[in-house]
Amino acid sequence: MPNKNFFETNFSNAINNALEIAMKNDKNVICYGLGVTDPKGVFGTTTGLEKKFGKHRVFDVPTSENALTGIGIGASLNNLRCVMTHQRVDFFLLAMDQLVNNASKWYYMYGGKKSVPITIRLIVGRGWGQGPTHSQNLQSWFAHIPGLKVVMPSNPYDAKGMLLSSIYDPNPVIFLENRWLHYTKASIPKKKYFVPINKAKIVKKGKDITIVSMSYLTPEAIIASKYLEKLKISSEVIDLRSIKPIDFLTIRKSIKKTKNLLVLDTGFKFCSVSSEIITSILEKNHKILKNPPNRLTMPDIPEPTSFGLTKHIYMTHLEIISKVLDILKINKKYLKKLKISKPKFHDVPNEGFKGPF
Amino acid sequence: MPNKNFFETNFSNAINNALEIAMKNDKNVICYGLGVTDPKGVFGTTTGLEKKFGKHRVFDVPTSENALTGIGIGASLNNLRCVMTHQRVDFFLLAMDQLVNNASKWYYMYGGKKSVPITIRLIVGRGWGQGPTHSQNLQSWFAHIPGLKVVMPSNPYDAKGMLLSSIYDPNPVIFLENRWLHYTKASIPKKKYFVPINKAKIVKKGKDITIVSMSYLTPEAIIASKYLEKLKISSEVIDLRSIKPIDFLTIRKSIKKTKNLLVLDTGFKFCSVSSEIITSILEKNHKILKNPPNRLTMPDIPEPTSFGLTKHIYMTHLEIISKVLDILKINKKYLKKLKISKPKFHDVPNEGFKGPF
Amino acid sequence: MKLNLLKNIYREFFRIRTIEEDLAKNYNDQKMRCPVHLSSGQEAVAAVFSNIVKKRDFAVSTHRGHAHYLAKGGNLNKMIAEIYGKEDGCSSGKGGSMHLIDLDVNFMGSTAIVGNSMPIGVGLGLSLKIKKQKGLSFVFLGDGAVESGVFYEALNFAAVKKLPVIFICENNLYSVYSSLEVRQPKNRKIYKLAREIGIKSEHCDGMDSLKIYKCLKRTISETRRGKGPQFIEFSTYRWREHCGPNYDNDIGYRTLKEFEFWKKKDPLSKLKKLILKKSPGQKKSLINIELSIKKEVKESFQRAKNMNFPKKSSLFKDVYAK
Amino acid sequence: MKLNLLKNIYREFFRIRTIEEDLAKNYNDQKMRCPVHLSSGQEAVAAVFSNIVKKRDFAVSTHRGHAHYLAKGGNLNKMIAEIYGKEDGCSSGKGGSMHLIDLDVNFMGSTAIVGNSMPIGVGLGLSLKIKKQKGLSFVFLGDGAVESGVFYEALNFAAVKKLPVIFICENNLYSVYSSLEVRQPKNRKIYKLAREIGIKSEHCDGMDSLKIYKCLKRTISETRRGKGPQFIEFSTYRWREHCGPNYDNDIGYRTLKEFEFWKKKDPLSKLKKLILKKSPGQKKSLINIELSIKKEVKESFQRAKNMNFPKKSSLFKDVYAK
Ligand SMILES: Cc1ncc(C[n+]2csc(CCOP(=O)(O)OP(=O)(O)O)c2C)c(N)n1
Ligand SMILES: Cc1ncc(C[n+]2csc(CCOP(=O)(O)OP(=O)(O)O)c2C)c(N)n1
Ligand SMILES: [Mg+2]
Ligand SMILES: [Mg+2]
Repeated sequence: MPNKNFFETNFSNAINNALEIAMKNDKNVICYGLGVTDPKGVFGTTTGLEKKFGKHRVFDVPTSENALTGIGIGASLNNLRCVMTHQRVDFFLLAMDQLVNNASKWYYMYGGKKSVPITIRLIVGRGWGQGPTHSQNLQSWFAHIPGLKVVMPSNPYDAKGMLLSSIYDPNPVIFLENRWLHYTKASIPKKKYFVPINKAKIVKKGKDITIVSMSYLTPEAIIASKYLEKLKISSEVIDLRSIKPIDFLTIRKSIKKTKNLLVLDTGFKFCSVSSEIITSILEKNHKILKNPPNRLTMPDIPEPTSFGLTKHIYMTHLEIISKVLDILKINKKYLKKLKISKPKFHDVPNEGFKGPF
Repeated sequence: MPNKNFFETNFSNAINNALEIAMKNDKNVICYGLGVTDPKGVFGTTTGLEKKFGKHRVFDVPTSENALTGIGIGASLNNLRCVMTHQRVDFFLLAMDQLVNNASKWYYMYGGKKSVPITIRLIVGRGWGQGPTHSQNLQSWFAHIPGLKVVMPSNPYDAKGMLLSSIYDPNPVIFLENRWLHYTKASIPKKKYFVPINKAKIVKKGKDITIVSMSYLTPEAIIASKYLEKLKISSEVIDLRSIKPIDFLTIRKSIKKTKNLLVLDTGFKFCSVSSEIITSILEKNHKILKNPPNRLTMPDIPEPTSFGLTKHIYMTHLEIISKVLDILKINKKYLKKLKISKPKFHDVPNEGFKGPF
Repeated sequence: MKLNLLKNIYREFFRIRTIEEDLAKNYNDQKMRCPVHLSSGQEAVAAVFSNIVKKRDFAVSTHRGHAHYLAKGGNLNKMIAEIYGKEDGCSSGKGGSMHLIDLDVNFMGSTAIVGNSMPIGVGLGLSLKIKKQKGLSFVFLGDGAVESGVFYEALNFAAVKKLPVIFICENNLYSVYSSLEVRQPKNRKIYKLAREIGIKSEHCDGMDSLKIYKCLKRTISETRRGKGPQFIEFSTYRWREHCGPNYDNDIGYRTLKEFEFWKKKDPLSKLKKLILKKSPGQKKSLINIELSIKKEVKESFQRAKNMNFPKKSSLFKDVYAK
Repeated sequence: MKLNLLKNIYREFFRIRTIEEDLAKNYNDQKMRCPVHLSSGQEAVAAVFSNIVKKRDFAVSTHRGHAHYLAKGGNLNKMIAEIYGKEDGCSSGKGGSMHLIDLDVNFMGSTAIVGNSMPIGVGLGLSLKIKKQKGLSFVFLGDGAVESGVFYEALNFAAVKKLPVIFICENNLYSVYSSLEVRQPKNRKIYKLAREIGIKSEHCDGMDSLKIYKCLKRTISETRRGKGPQFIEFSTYRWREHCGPNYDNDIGYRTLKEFEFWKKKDPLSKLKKLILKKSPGQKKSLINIELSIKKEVKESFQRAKNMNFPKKSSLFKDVYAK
């Protein structure tokens, strides 16, 4: 029997639901960004909000990414809570001055006088030829800057709970949504709830290896973990959820047990979250691992557009399984035995997806 | 007897000299940025160039950091070689769209048709209350982006040789100059010479510990190394010079010998060059170190303005020595024996410095 | 205007239209696996431009750049191959529809970030001036780009330095699904704004090939004679959805009435009528032009479909130039 | 104008001038260890503004923000302490001269990156409109900020949303050592540009307190009555070097003649003359005002010098709000 306190929904609707709850509970919450009131409602995440809360609180804007970030900061200084949305992370590169020189430092540089409770939703493009400037995963950049919080929920439950936490957090929070996760489904509570911005989640228990993961790689890691079970390899999957602050405690506890570490990162490799995790673990205890630490990331190249090229770099459970076997020095022939079939199209979130964006 | 092929100079004049040589040798080299033709000539680095090469090739500009980066890209597409200058890294945050979405990807995203040979000189502020938005060291950001090269020379010789390499490099190069290094002196060749953008330099040989360093921390590491000798500790100091690409070969070779590693980084810690170095070393061989790897960086806080606060975070040879003793588990009482005196003012590059900028 | 010129414009126009419409037709095969932004309806400016611009001139464009690439003389086969993600695409499959380039004709690049090719075009203009090269730099932009700070910075610099740059703004009233009123102040005239920034500037009907010709011809020849940068705002309208192959008059951000008002202005059929009125004997000739273009375009698609994807080894190639 | 008002303006003006000049005098002690950008010569706008603005109004400013902070009612002792890097500074020593704040009087911050407080002021204006709060948001800027894209984006948004924002541009002819001609097109009128962006806009002599008063009074009351954003460009001039305590007429970027031309306009002495002409009996009163200000300022410096630096523990405090 379905629980009447829960509802079946997808990630984008969970975002929409969180926004609705926040706006209903607090009239100081406002929501703006290119297209938030248009017929597509930013992949459905903002659909209906203008009607419910009025055009003063929910509005479309000019293509002025930098100023709009500053405008959000200014509004927040008068105690509004702004949720700003960008359809791609890449567009937000125009706003680094406002983000880094103002938002991230405001609280500190004026001696704790006034903080900037602004939530910046950034959608990460993936697949269907998004190409070099519509697919960047820049969590490592944001995480590098003191004063910012960075979250990357991997499922509808966390999406709602973390968006609510972000909106009520007194600091600027970068809320990264992978485009493909918008389609993922789950049954989540109807009511308001918060997922804290400092706790990773062990999404699968295990004892042979720790897989630290984020965003769309978490569902893949879970699938990988299940396949690995068939080979009697018990992996523990940790979904970071929060990239900054990062929950090193949970990671460390897990590694103490498994003595093996694979870090998955959706972004470029050099100077990344994956580098930070491995270094932070090993500088405390450099002998903790049985085998060398390892990481799977997007390669250090701009992402090409061609279907024929992305297919070589889009990571799924297959690459994760293969890497785990490498780390544990297990013969690759077992991989074949798993008979994992690749989906026909690596560049779509699901079979129904037909483009164009 | 002084060598007539060399001249005694400082870092900023070495930059000026490199620019002059490049502009004399190649009429396609141009040089622009806020203040390049003003009486101060960007700390002397551009003084006299306008007179020598004319106002078409050397010019002051509007405060339009983003467009000017794109303008440099465009000019370079017609085979000019632009050297753009910003008086502070922090101002360049306005230009991240042009840098990351255009310059870094241009060669790749058009299939290798046309590269962008632009050199971007960014001066890093330090001391005299530069504060949160005039002191950022963002090498880790730049290094994260595929397609960019990043250099941080630590002395006049490398400054000249690397600037010439940068100007003639067919790729966009971020050339980071620490403000304090402008005053450092050396005797350098008069003629044109190149320091390659992919080789670190062992500036002091040693066998007990490898200290990897960059920019203004290199002179400090050299001093530290000399003091450590008095304690019979032999440290090998590697000056990175080039941050991307990074010369892992030299680092690895050194660590193989010393089995100990301290990384110095002038920037924030989280997701930084220091994280990358430690992870990259240990993922190849996680048992190579005798003691845990360690790093000294600026703390993960915005840099405060007050003299009374920066004094606690400005790193010198003292902190480096102390950290080395920690790593090698040597009693700190030896530190006292060295009787190292701190300079009266931690916030100036030299005694003659009187502000205001 | 001479008949020959009119026919040349018609040829270019019909060709661009055919290509865009064939992209739309073929898109649902799911073989072009990248976003495409079609110009159908608003190609007149490009078609006319094509007959005035010189090969030595530079041009840069936007996400909606097919027409400009073609009008500048860009290679059709390479463009279609690029959109199909193929090895022989103009950007080797790495850039897709939004990143076109053809150095043989000085089309220096279209980019996918709103506004960010503008300073690049200005930089090209600067290089012309510094190198004392002949030629102009053309910068195509939409009405949405006008909201980006870089628009202003780019124009300001072009004005300060008096660069040989011509900005061609195609104001099609929309940025994605957003109408001008939520993005720009009421009564804003983009061309007047450009003028106040310091650039000679005017407005022109972008649905009338003759007016476009007159305007571009004068403007371009002025700038060629060293009169400095210029800005032209063309009123126009896109027929299909912002991104993708379909019509989207049903989703509610614009009215069918508005669409039909603009559709009726179709400058392609107007131009055809004009030619036939001027010289009814041209009917056959026009049909021949149309047939040969249709054939060319069809073959181009066929060829692109049969091409290879880039080799895996090219993935790590060209991150850095040597 | 009423004598009382004139005297109030004079008081404010004299106070700001005294503070800036005392900063210059004391700077060479090497105890203020941060860059300072003084307003000496161009304080008239701030002094008059101070007598019109209400406490509930917001204001933001730039690197050259002392005068605006003070004019908005900012606490003097806390400002001087901040410049000395002391614990009790308005930003607890973390921000220095370029990062001033006083929430008690709604001075919401001055920032060190050219142009980047402008959208913040616009956001404050937006919040007033959304919350239906009374009050205005004032944005101070220099002529250099006009070259930054964010200037244009901020004005555009204020115009689209008709926000209660007033932009006050102090055009002092220079950005650091760069004159307008290398930065903006010849014949550019900043106020006309703002007008074309969509904002009611005018120019005013910034060296004449009476004209400033008339202009600000009218503009502000219009915007208070809901007439939307406004922009005012004031012509003015800074006396001392761009950054630091000295004069720099010797280094060559401006002529002594120009400096003296502007110096002669000194609006402070002009105002004093005007008051005394109107009412010669005020001499004593003005002297008393001057003396008491001098005393206040002197004490403020004394106090700041004797204060403590922030504790080490505060270093890691306030990176994140709880
Ligand atoms: C900086 C940035 N913001 C947002 C987008 C998303 N976007 C893609 S096309 C477009 C519309 C731009 O409108 P306009 O310049 O009028 O061009 P049109 O599509 O009408 O040809 C937008 C907003 C983007 N690509 N870049
Ligand atoms: C984005 C940015 N670019 C450059 C600078 C360096 N800078 C500091 S003050 C200044 C002058 C700005 O001129 P203006 O706006 O006219 O103000 P004024 O100093 O004349 O009061 C400049 C260029 C900066 N702080 N920020
Ligand atoms: Mg448009
Ligand atoms: Mg100025």
